[in-house]
Amino acid sequence: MALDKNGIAKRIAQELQDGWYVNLGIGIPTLVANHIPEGMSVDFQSENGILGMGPFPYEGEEDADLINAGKQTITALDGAVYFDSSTSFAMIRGQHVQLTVLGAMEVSENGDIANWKIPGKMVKGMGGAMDLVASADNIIVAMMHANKKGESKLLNNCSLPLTGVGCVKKVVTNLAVLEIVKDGGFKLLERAPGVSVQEIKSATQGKLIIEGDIPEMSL
Amino acid sequence: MALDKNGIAKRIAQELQDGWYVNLGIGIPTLVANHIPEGMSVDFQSENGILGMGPFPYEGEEDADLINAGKQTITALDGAVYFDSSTSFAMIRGQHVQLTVLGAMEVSENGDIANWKIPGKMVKGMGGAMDLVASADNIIVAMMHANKKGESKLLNNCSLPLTGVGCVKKVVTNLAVLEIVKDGGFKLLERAPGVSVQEIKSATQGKLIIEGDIPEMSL
Amino acid sequence: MINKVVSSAHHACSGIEHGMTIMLGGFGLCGIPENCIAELVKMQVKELTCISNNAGVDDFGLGLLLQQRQIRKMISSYVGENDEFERQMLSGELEVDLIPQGSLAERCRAGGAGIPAFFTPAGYGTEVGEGKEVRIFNDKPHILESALTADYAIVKAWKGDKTGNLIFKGTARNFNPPMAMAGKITIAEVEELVEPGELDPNQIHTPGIFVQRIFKGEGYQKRIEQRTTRKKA
Amino acid sequence: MINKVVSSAHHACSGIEHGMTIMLGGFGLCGIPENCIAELVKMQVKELTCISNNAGVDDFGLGLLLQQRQIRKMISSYVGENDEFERQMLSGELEVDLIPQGSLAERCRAGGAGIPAFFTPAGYGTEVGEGKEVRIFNDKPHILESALTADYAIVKAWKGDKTGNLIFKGTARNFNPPMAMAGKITIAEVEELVEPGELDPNQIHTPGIFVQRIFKGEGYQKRIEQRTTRKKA
Repeated sequence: MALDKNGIAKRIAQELQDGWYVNLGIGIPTLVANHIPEGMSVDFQSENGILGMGPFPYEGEEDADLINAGKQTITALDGAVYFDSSTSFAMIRGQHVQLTVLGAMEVSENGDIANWKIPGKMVKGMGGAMDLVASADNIIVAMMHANKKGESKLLNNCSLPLTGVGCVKKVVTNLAVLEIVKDGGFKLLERAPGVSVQEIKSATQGKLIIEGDIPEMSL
Repeated sequence: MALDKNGIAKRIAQELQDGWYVNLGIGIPTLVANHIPEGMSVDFQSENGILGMGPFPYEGEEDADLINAGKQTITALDGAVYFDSSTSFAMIRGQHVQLTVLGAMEVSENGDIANWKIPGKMVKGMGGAMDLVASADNIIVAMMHANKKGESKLLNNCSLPLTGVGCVKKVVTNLAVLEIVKDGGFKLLERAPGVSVQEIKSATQGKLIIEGDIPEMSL
Repeated sequence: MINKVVSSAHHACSGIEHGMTIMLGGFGLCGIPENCIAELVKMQVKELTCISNNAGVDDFGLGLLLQQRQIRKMISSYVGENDEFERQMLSGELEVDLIPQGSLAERCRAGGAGIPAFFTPAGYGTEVGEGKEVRIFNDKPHILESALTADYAIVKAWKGDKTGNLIFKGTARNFNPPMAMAGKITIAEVEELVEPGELDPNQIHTPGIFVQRIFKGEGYQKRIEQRTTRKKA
Repeated sequence: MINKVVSSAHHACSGIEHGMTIMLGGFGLCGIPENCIAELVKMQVKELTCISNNAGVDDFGLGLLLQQRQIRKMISSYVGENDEFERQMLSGELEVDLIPQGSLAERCRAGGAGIPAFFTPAGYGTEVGEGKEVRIFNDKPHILESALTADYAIVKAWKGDKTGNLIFKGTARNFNPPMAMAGKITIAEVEELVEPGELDPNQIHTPGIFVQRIFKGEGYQKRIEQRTTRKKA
């Protein structure tokens, strides 16, 4: 059975390592924070200027001066620190943030990502996404395998304006975990529980690389 | 009579304006702080990381964590602020410091300055001087008119390795106040008390521009 | 002695004219200079180029200037929360320059720090990089981005002293410090204005050298865009 | 859970090897990592490239490493207070790269901030600018300077918490924050080490993300180079 959004987040959480600094984008990526493995300590950076972001505040304890990059009210954990936007992107651009998880509208088999603009529609802007994808050593895209029209989001080439070039390393969808390999192609690493290789094949427009048996995710 | 070092500093202090942020180099420039006109407030920046530098501490109150760029123990005035070296030079390079006063070994008639290196002698380094002279809109050189061998330090061209190019706007020496004009040349603005134009002429190797009567400094 | 303290937003904003470029601190509605924005509306100053990470919401923040058609051009990274913005942009009344958030912040800092241009990987291979110089460093392509400055930078701080030293609170800091560096004239509105010496010189975020005018703001609304909470267990 | 806290300079410096590039914070003898410098002497690690604004004095600071001939190359802005330095430099034992102080600081920050190169006016037309690309911005020539990074950056802070957040005191801050950003591994020695949450998150100068190892230093001498005082009236 294909994963739901929480399932995708749960699978991505398995990629975390103790002590990592992590930036989570809006949407599915945000849910990753709910699935940090027991005993592991991960520090969340929000690009508007906080490290050590905690959960939402209790009702009545919201502070307008304390928000995340999604403009949501948040809290700060012990050991948190606030900083300005140029310092925040110094962390990101300087590759001090070990993992970036973000959503995408399209990913190509050479790691291009498109997630900020649909021609003809209102353009809201790229926010910090272009800095994040251009800088991070380790980028995981969290998304559904197909768009609302049922079309594959894993493509030979992105059709939408790009956010970044050749930067995505791994994609976790409702159907599969895929690694983008150096010479181009989505190497299938894991299947969602109960999802067949054939289902993934037919849902993927880009070059899919299947080597040997593909295990199911263990969630 | 030619000025002494304190006299040079006193004359330079007349160039200050209320509310200015000022960086004073080592040597004669440091003495300028002793001659701030009554009722004027000037804020001293030291490039190692303080704005609002105060006088030396009272004996026994020295703090090893509070020094100026000359590595001297200092104090901080009310309203002072400490910052790191990159922020300090952001202030300097970004032209937020309104006046830089520094010493020189040579100044040329097109505003070049040499003050950091003598070939064949031990090179100590330029410290912050190259940043200061390259950035400041308003640079005054405080120096003796001649070097210890009696040779003019105001030259057609500097013979020593340069610290900066075309940057000096004004020179105050023991003999005169001179402005460096756009097309090149030391325009004589004022004579030290009792010093004749002829004395200045013979002490100046570079192109000296004398227009009309040259007043004496009023100190 | 020069006095940086002005009595109100009205005096702080004096000199701002039609057609000028204004930087405004804030991220969403967090840490925005509410008093000065209200004053700009009152002044009816038009044809502004506004550099701000976001464009406010329909009835608050920079949205108030958009309502009055005071903005000719927005330079931002994300402008999604504003219907009037969308209408003006689609109709061509409003020019929009979208910049990656990190490049926007760094370009402001660079403008204040006397660095006219720098290389960054952000935007390479995208439309942001079109027409910009590309150079490879460490096997990775980078684009050359230029500094941003403004006629006026308007920032909002938590505490300030009369010499212009500023301290920000929480994530309301955001773009305020880099923009404070980049204004030819920088105006700071603060919640609390104290005497020089009352702020610890170790704890100041923006040194007063970057601030030309300062005043105590009033009636801060501090609107919350996304009120997210959890229930007590 | 990852633990950044180490028990001593000995553990903090583990992994530093012959031939590595090390950044060391401090201005003169102010704000230098005394404990780690002593440990480097003990380790007898050699052929180091040291990036530090100054080179200490004969019997303290980096002068201790010079005495033991542990430094192959110094990258500094000013090295004037050290006879042994002069001897090694004139004899050719020591390679010296002199950099304008502001460019040195900014090159370290750039290294930490992922900016591989930037333009600055400092050094144009001098030997510092020789061989470097020149470009005119705002009618003024600038030279292209590159980022600096280091295998290890070693900094000294006043207070730190166990997540690596640092607070500096007075002018002992200087090069420590930009260098802390630029180390592949950054070691912080602090006078006071506290639990996470004890430092105000608004008041931290160097966020812990830049620091990989931290320990409480001991026996700080804090030597004064130029003791200047005035008499009480």
